[in-house]
Amino acid sequence: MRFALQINEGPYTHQASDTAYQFAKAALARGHEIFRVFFYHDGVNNGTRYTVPPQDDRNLQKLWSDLAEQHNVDLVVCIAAAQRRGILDANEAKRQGKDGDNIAPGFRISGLGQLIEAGIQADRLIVFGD
Amino acid sequence: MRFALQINEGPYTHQASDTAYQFAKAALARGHEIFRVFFYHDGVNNGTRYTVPPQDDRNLQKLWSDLAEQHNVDLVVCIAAAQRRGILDANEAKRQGKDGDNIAPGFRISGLGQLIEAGIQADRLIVFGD
Amino acid sequence: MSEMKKFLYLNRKAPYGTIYALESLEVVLIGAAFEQEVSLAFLDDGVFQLMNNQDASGTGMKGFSKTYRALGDYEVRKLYVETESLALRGLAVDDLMPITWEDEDEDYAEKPSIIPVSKAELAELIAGHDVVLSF
Amino acid sequence: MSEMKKFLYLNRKAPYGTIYALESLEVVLIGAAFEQEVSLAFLDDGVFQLMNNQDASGTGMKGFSKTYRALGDYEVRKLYVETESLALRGLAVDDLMPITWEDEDEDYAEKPSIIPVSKAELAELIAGHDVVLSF
Amino acid sequence: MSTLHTVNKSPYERNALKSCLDHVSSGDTVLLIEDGVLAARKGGAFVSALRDAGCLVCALGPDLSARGVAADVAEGIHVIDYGGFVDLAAAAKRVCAWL
Amino acid sequence: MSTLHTVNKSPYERNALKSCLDHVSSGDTVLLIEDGVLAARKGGAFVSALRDAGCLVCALGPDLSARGVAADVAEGIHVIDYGGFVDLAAAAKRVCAWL
Repeated sequence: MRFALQINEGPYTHQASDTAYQFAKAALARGHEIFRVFFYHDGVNNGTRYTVPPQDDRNLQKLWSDLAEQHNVDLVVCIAAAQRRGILDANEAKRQGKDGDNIAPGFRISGLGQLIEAGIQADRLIVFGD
Repeated sequence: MRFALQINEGPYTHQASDTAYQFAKAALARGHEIFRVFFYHDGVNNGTRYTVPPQDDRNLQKLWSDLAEQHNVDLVVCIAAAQRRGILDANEAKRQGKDGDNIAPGFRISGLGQLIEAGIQADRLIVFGD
Repeated sequence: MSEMKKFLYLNRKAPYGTIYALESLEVVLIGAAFEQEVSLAFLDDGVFQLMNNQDASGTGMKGFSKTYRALGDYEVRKLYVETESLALRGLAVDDLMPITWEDEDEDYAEKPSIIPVSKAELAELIAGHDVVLSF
Repeated sequence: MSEMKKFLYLNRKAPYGTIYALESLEVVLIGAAFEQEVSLAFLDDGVFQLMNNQDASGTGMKGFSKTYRALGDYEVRKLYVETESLALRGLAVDDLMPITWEDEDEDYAEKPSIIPVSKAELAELIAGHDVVLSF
Repeated sequence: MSTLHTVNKSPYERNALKSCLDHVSSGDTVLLIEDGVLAARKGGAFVSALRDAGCLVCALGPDLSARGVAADVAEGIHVIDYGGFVDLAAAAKRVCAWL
Repeated sequence: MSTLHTVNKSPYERNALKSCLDHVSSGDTVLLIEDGVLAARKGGAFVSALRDAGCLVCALGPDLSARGVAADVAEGIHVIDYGGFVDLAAAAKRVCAWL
């Protein structure tokens, strides 16, 4: 079965990203497909490579980046939400005249249409939030 | 009177930063002092210069940076909270081996002791959050 | 993407205190281009999103209530509002914005987009949609 | 910084679902170095922060409940817990972690840090502190 | 020695207002801000709780206006602006936020 | 045609569980996750509402354990793990999150 996930909150502050990650791992272990993870609202903050969590704590950005690499999961950060919250890739940084970018490996910035498409293409869309 | 403010949420997602800003402006207009604004939890996300809010919307980072410059307000981003959430200044970026930083003008990164000190030094500490 | 799905947007939060109402609306506007069947449900504090006479200027935030009135132009014509949620808050449909759409088949007659529903009807609506997006 | 102030930490949220409990504790630990008078209050879902037998390992999150037991070493010895909040949740003080401090003046006798209080007593506590930090 | 209590949550969504009202002392002030002002809408389920609060209840005007309830504030609730918020905070001995 | 409803909020803090239970259809499942599992603690004020829900009620085990309530789950509530969450989502026609 094809799952799509939507994550509405940033890492650490709310459990949403943790629960979604555990769900994704369990779904993959059962042979399901994770078609896309769409990061919306503060969820875009999962996609910054600038985080430095305490050494004895999980690194949520890295967990997502690794999952994307190992299982070819499409991690999409909403562009409109990302602009409000300061998540940039190299293209966006150039376009907006910013002097750097902070997007993490495996994440890509794209439009809200990717969420609608995920709702259409996936068998189930599951929302994790506050 | 000396006020200190604590802001617990990031910009746009919650109104906390907006309300705190309006409070700070009103307090300054009445001749009070804003001793310090301490950004904690997701509040640290107010201090990134990478945000690009819609052109017809307010730019909260810029509003705070301008207030700091005009009224000499001390804007402190909690270092522990900032590390979890990917807010870095040049020193932190170097220390953590990151390839860039994103702190906005007028903000500085420091420890939780600055919050306690604000509670001691100010006549009133006011918390804005979720 | 030939499959036609029924999308339900579940709006349960008040506007301005958090951004969910505004960013939900942004999804609705983009989603309208996908030619799926779209319904919006407003329940709990979500009913406050449709209040008439919103003026956010004093807070420094951007008002966005006018966008709800434009939804008809995007062919979003079904705004279900739960009557029990209104009543608990001392509100009636008359306290909400007048939101309409133009019916091409009836010489562009203006028809109301807001459809009052009971809790039980809203439960049926949830059960009748393919995708539920919660905000 | 010679002035002595009384700090009250107001903890109203459950642990793990959000980070407020953990980051509140980080403030308490840092704040302990400032030699102010410190009290912690646990009410509403904040009482769940002190539950015995917490094991977060299955969620992937970091457990931090042991830190509460170490508060005595930081001279944080007053953990007020609202009994009405416990009762509504089906909890009693016995369901909470045993948290103690060592009284130097009585041959390092272990004394309980958790102090059950009523709503009315908690209202008085708020009125008796200089700075209230809400989490 | 009085306290200014701020409530920024809708009482229909969260227990913050109830918890606040359970812990006010005489002479305190309760200030509704952000989504907290929704409690002040006349005809709403929490108006009687505010009337029985036993202390001064204020609501932030700009937040009432944003939510379209400025013209329908329940009797007995004082509408103030950000300057009034500052004055209340200065007049109280401490500010307690019910987040 | 059934729905899996997820509730991730404490019923003591927010109205999400109440709102969810008001909108379930027969044959639906309610899954308590994150702080939502606090409703499942035996002796708590919401146990009877869950018993009267008229549908299957599950709670996520790892979240119960994290909060120290795994040993005291009220009767009639089924404890599952993340794999069970996946199975419930796959078995339902749609998933509705009460955020």
